[in-house]
Formats: sequence, structure tokens, C-alpha cells
Amino acid sequence: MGNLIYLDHNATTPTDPRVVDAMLPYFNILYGNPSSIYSLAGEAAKAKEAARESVAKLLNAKPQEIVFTGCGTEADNFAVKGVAFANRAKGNHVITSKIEHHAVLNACKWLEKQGFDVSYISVDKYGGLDLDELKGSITDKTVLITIMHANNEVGTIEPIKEITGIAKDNGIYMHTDAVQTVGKIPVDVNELGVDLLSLSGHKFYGPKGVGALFIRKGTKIDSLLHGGHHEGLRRAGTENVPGIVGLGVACELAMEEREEEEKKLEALRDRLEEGITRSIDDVIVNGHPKMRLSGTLNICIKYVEGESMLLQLDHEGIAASSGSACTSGSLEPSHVLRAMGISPILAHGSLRFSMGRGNTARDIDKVIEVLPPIVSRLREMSPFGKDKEKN
Amino acid sequence: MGNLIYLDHNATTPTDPRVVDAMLPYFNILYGNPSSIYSLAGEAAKAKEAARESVAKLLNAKPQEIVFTGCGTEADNFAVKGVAFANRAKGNHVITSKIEHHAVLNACKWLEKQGFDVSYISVDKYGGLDLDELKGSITDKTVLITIMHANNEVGTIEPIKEITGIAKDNGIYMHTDAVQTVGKIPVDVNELGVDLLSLSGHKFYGPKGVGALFIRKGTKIDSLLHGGHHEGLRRAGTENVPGIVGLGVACELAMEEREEEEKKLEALRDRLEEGITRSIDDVIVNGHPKMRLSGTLNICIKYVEGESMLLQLDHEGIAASSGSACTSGSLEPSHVLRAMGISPILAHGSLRFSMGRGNTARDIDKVIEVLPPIVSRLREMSPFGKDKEKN
Amino acid sequence: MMYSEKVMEHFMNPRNVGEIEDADGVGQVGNPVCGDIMTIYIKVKDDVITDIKFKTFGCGAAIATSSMVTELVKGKTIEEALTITNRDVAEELEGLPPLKMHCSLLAEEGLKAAIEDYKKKQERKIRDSRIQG
Amino acid sequence: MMYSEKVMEHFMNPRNVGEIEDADGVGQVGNPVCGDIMTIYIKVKDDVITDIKFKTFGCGAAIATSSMVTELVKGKTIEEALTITNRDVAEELEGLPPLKMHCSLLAEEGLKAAIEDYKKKQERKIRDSRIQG
Ligand SMILES: Cc1ncc(COP(=O)(O)O)c(C=O)c1O
Ligand SMILES: Cc1ncc(COP(=O)(O)O)c(C=O)c1O
Repeated sequence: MGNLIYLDHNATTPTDPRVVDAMLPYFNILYGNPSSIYSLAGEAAKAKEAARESVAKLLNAKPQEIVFTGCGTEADNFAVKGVAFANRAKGNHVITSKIEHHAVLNACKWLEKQGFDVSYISVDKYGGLDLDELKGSITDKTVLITIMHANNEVGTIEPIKEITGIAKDNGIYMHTDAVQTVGKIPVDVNELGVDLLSLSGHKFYGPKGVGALFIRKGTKIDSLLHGGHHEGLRRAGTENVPGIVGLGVACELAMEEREEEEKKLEALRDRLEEGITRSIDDVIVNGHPKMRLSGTLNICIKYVEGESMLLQLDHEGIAASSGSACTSGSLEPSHVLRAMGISPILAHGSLRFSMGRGNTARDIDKVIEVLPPIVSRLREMSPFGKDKEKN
Repeated sequence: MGNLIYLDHNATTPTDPRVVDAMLPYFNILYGNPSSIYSLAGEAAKAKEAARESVAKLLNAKPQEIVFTGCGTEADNFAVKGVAFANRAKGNHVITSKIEHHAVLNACKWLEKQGFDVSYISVDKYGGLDLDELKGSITDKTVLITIMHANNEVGTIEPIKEITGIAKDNGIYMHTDAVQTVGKIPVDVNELGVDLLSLSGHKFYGPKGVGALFIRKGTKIDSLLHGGHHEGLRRAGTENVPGIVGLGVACELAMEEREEEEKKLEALRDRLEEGITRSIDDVIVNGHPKMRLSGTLNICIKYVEGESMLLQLDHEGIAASSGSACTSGSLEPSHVLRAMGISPILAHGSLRFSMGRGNTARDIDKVIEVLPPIVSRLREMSPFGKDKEKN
Repeated sequence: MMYSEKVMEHFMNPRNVGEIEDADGVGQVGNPVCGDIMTIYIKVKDDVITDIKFKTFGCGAAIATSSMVTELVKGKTIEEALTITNRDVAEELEGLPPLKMHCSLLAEEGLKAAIEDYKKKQERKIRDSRIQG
Repeated sequence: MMYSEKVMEHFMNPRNVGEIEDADGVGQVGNPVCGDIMTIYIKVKDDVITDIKFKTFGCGAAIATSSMVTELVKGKTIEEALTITNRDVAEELEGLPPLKMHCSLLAEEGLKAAIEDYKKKQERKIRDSRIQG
């Protein structure tokens, strides 16, 4: 994969070599099970607690409020199902949005099967949550509001602070899926006011297979994984010590490097946006113009389908993604773009470029160079076009 | 941890260096998200499917019947809760044993809170399941029997084949927690006849943070982690590719080396058992004399408490474990020893030595050398003793 | 890569792309929600498909199957063309991922739609010539 | 290691292990289910604890707190000894893990039980001497 230009950091990031180095001793030198009492285990336990402190520090939380999980999806399922089940006596209503990641959406769908009611709040054309609809959907049975911090497809950042205010006024727990924001923009659980917050290591140069859930002290929540006495009885399972150590280091690196990185990514993103919209006709930029992740560019290119563009980009050594149904296991194009009012066929022509730590202006320029001819070639094959507009 | 004698392989194992080597490229060279469509992702997906084949081969299952999870506990929770919820229309009764790992026991306890009935079947003094009690507890509402393949504390191997026969006769799904047997003794899902089987990577020289659940084709089961289209829609979450690759290699190594290793471990175990019972009075060996994991020795040493022995062993550079409450977060001594009819105070004096790949006869001899003086010293401090027997 | 080399080859260098202005039959199939739309144009002479072209909006598999079906059919009689199934197309492409089998179905359907259109037009011509005659 | 160096030092080299044959007071506390049983023996002269010994079945913390409490108390008056709390014992040991704080309570309770036994015996002695007198 020598000269690959990787522009899919919202899907996953390469693990930072400094993270891997920190993990290595915990595979077969300090391999003890942290729950055991001998010295070897003590080393593992100490490393785990140090990582917990790093995660807590990044979020401005207390270490005891951090529970390690196996991925972002587990953190989301834990938060959503855990709060719903633990507070069922109070009510059976949950509020979320139409543009959540499937980890939250499908956890909610499962709750519906278990007798819960779920409200899926709309978004505007930029992907911003409809706060009035949110307010109107609250009932005295609402136990949880779960709204993502930033959307993974279009990068729109949601007004979590306002939503938390609404939740607080109504005595409702507030969870945010911050899988796409932790390590990328400032995430402060007290500033945001949330009760629960999910993150995933591999989205910010930590390893795959580890995530965390922030649970504010006093929050009533059921476990998702029941078993041994791990993680203060909140998440059972022998701890993935190397993964947890890696997550801790990823958090430390984020604290040191995030701010500068954010500026760099914004410059790259703007360069790409400007270059593509200048050189290709009929391109629509998705997401909020300002309240958007600095490294995310999502566009719809009319008359062509996303997967075919991705394959040709891949042929040129460029990795990106699309909201086309053809790139996922599903049959519908991106639920996020659809919720933003974009037609199915236009949604099929979406491309997402997500920049990261290793990218340079040269990478961006290569995309600007190769994408236009790819698009013209595919448009020549397309039964649509300006003259026969069907979009 | 230079000269550590590690005898706690049932708690966790060091990751085999060959496993770590195989994992490394997937951290930051072949780091693609396997769900994406570009070549980088294809490499990750290919590696993941190769690992799935290795796991399947070890278990004599089909690759499509293997679902990767984040740990053994997740596999157990997935199996128990997933089958219970998916088959609730048929019935709300689950059968398990009193000596299961807490991953199964506490999943069952949680099911009870959700309105399920659970029967906890007794065991005999060796830890063998009471098959008559099992048969007698079946009702027309029973949807799942979950019995562990071998017990983690005492090593007793349960008659899974017979139990599966009973389950089949009654049209009940059968799950076995094989976390302690996979890689150690032959585990063949067709020979055993089970519908579901859990395993965990770090128990047989694979990495922590990855496990798997075998789900026989046609088994009705709910997901535990809902979200994206991963693992054939059965387990959501970006796949821990390095971990999965590591698990695959651990399975391959097990296929090659297990048989010889089993013999070696049995010899070491017998040497240790013989040495300890010869040099220390009032020692009871726990578990089945024959139907027992070859690398597990569990003993009760009268008049002394387990943690204090472990600390002194640790001081001598030996890592082992105990069923004493003082070594866990709980207040009760081992539920397994208690279910076998052992008194609380005797259970507090239990020690478990679990041998593994790196151990030698010299390790064993060191234990035989240092344990007797440790026991006498502690017995001198003890208010109990032969004369004032209170055990 | 989830696609075979053959699929990629046809996707990168599709045969018979385009429209036929005076086509004898035109078929459009697909569904914008699923993201695949295929239009097939045929020229027929003495019951033989002498020319065929396609325009496709869709994924790699959709474009490759479009290309392959046009190649398979060119020069064949209508009758022969009608025996071609989506499995034939997929096989000629050295296989398709399970999730993409529906694209090969699209190719089969697109071809059939074009032939049907051709037949309808023929019937109409015959009818018209009767009326004239 | 979850224990402080001080705990480990007392655990590995406990002070005042043993029994006092003609003890003036003996206290046994603990609970076999929880796995800690402690017996404390004291010798008292002119209200001063002149000797103290213990026997403990229990974890590292139980043994270390037993050892520490005996050291703290030796040479103190009964009144002084009664002011010693489990927190004092834990502090002298440079802390205990939260899950092990109950062991320090055991030490406090063991000492108090021994003193109570001593007082009861004293009362009985006084009563006996009154009856005799
Ligand atoms: C029998 C048994 N089942 C389940 C587990 C749980 O596995 P893990 O700790 O990998 O979640 C263990 C080990 O802890 C075990 O020994
Ligand atoms: C917003 C968001 N939430 C949750 C997840 C799930 O995280 P993971 O794949 O680590 O389980 C993702 C990424 O896949 C995401 O982008």
C-alpha cells in the first residue's frame, strides 16, 4: 500500500506508531490479568488506570467516570440500552435523531421491539437537529436523549450544549455519541453537560477493539456485559490491556497535537472543497458550512454513482468513501443524506473525503487532479445528465 | 518480570510472539476498515476471513458460523441473552449450572430481572453436573441450556455431549462456554453437538480483546451489539482486525501444538500435585480426578488463607490464583468450590496453579520447594490448626 | 478487492458504452433508490443483434455486467440472447460478490427489456403495415 | 502490587505473632465466610498493655493490620488503646486498598474485644474478691 492516499479517516485511522510501541510490552511481557493480585497483574492494572486517567483528562472527566469497552458500538449500545433498561420504571421513551450512527439507531430499534417508544428527530438541510421538534417530543416518560456530537458522514456538529440544557430542564439523561469528535475538536463533558459520552479508539489513531463510555457519577445504568468484577462492576470481561494502554496514549497525543492538527485539516479540507467545486460541475457540498468537522468533506456529484467513483479513485491510489447503498450492505442510500432532504439518486452520488494526521496538500492536489476525469468518464456512461435531468 | 514463574494461565496467557508478529501489519500498514471497498480495506477483510477460517477449522465449524466478539464475556452474554430474547415467544426458561463463570451466571441473573426463570443445576463433589437434576428441570418453556465445557477454577470437564443429547431430545438450544477448553483439549462443535460455543483469545496465547461465538446455522438469536453491517449483521462494531488476525494465528498454533502440549501440561500438573500433597499435610485436591483440564491444579490447604499464600508466592516470583474472597472484589469465597460442597473457610484456603506453554519441570520444582515453608509460616500465625480444627 | 479481475477489467474499460440514435429497441431498468439504472439500446437485423450499447448509472458491478452482457449478446440472434441469464453474466465475469448478484440480474432484465421493446415495435410496424396495406 | 510497602513489610515480617498462655484478655473476631478470623491476646499490668500477641487467618491486609495494631498498642494504657481506630491502623500502614478497609476494622474490633474480655475478667475478679472478702 506504498503510495496510498488515505482519505477515509472517519471510517478508521492507522494506529499511531507511538501507540503501537506503547502497547507492545503488554502482549507478552506485562501480560498479567489486571484482576489478579501478583506483581505482574499489578503492572497491568497500573497501566490500565494510567490510561483511564488520560482518557478522563482529555474529556475533563473523573477517572472513575470512564468505563472501557470493546468498541464505539459497544459504548453506544451500553449507554442507550443500559439507561433505558435501568430507568424503565420511570418511563419507556427515548429520543434520538434521524442521522445517528447505526450503533445508536439500531440499539433504539431493538428497544422498540422490547416495548420502548423512540422518537427520531428530524434535521435541517445542513444536518442540524430540529430543536423545536426535540422539545415537542419530550413526555413524562422520556428517560434518555441520545444525539451524536458530530455526524460521521457529513461532519455537522450538533448543538449538544443546548440539547443537554433541554434534557436537564426535564430531568432526562443525556448521551452523546462523540466517536467522531473525540481527538478532533474539544470535547469537555462538563462544558457539554452530558451524562454519558461514547468514544472509539480507532477513530483517532488508537487501536481497533477498544472504546470507552463516560458515565457521570450517579447515572442509573444497567451493564451490557455481565460477568466478573471488572471496571467497577460496570463492564465485565478480561480487560484488553494493550488496547486500553493504546487508547490512553492516543488520548495523550490528541491533547498535545489536536489543536494544531485541526487547523491543518481545515486548510486541507478547504483546499479540496475549493478544488473540486472549481473543476467539476454540478457538485453539492453537504453538511453545515461552519459547524462542521474540520477534516470532513462530503459532496454529491450529480449523474454518477459513488461506488464507481471510489473504485476509480482506488485505482489511482486514493481511498475515500460514499453514502451510496452500493458501498454498504444495505439497499438504501445514506439515511443521513436522505434525512437532510437529498434525493436517493443524488445520495448515491455522494463522496466523503476525511482527512487525517498523515495527509498533505500534495494528497489533496492529487485528488483534484484525478477526480474530474473520473467523473467525466462516468458521466459519459451515465443515462442521466444535464439534458435528461432526473435527479 | 525476568524470572517470573507464571502459573495462572487460566486467568490469561501471554500472547504468543508469533501471534503478535502476525498482528503488527494490521495496526498501521493494512489498517483499512474491512467494510470499506478500496484495496486497503480488501486486505483487512481478507485477513479477517482467513482468521475466521482458522477458528472454524479448529472447532470443525463452518466459517459462516463464527462471529467475532470483543471477549469471552461478550460471547457468553451474546449467546445467553441473544437466544433468550430471540426465543421469548416460545418460552422464558433457561437452564445453567451453579459453577458457571460469572459471564454466564450474571447474564442469567440479569435475565431473571427481565422476567425469565433460570434453573441453576447442582454439581457433585468433583464439580460434575447433576444430569438428573438437569433433566428434571426442563419444562416446555425451556429455550436454552448453557453449561460450560470445563470449569476455569477446578478444571472439571462437563459431559457436554450427553447434555446436548438431552437438549436435542427436548428441542432446546444448547450453548457451552468453552473459554477454558478451546486450544487445550479437542473441541469439535459437531462431536459436542452444541448450537452455540464461546471462546476467548487470551486464554490460549491469542490477544486480549477478542473472542468468538460459534452459532450453528439456523439458530435463532438476537444481536447483543446492534449497529452497522458487520459480521453478517450479527455483531456490529468496526472489527478489531489485528485482534482477529491474532486469534486466527492462535487457533492455527493450537491445531499444530495442542496435542503435545496437553501431554506436557499433564505431566507438569501431576508432578506438582504429587509434590505438594507429599510435602504438605492437610491438602485436598479439587476437581475431577480424571475428567479434568491437564494444566489445572486446584487445591485447598487447611488452616491458611489463599491471598496470603499468593502474596508470599509472588514474593518468590510465582504467580498463581485462589478462590478466596480476598482475591476478588466479592465477599464470598469461590461459588464453584462452595457448589462442590467445600466449606467457606476451606474454600478461602484454595490455590489454583494453571500451567501453560512456557512452563518447565524446574518451575514446578520451585513451587514444591517454596510452598511448604510458606504454608508452615502462615499456619503458625493461624488461630486454626489440627488441635483446634474449625474447618 | 471484493471484485474479480475480470469485473475490474470490464469496469475500467467497459465495452459498448453509448447510445444508438436509431435503436430498434431500448430498455431501461433499475430503481433510483437502489442506485442502479441501466439503459440498453439494440440494433437488430434479420433477427440478429448487430449492435448493442448501454448507459449505466451504478456501481462497479452494474457497469461491468452491462459491459459483459453487451459483449455476450452482440452478433447473437434474439432467441439466443433471450437464453442468457444473470448467472451466465456473473460466470463470465468470474463471479460477483453475493451482495452484487442483483446487478447481474439488472443486466439480464435490461437486455430483455430492450428486446421486448424491439418486439413491440416490430408488432406495431407489422400492424401499421397491415393498416397501410 | 496493590499494597503499600509498609503493609507488605508487616505482612512478610509480622510483629507479635503467637498466643499468650495466661492472657488477661482474649478477643476473637471475624467471619469464616469472609475469610478473616483474628484472635488477640493481651497482658495488662496497672492498666497498661504490657504484652500483646495475635493469631490471624486472613489475607495480607488482615495479617498486616493485626501486626500493626499490636505494635501501636503495646505499652499503652487501656484508655489510650481504646482511642485507636481502624483509620489509625490503616494510616500507619500507609493506606489500604478500599476493598481491604474492612480488615483494619477487624484489627480495631479484635483489640476492643480483647480489652472487653479483660474488663469482664477484672469485674469478675473484683466480684469474686468481694464475695471472698
Ligand atoms: C470459563 C470462562 N468463561 C468466560 C470467561 C470470560 O472471558 P473473558 O475474560 O475473555 O471475557 C472466562 C475467563 O475469564 C472463563 O474462564
Ligand atoms: C458516529 C459513530 N458512532 C459510532 C461508531 C461505531 O464505532 P465502532 O465502529 O468503533 O464500533 C462510528 C464508527 O463506526 C461512528 O462514526
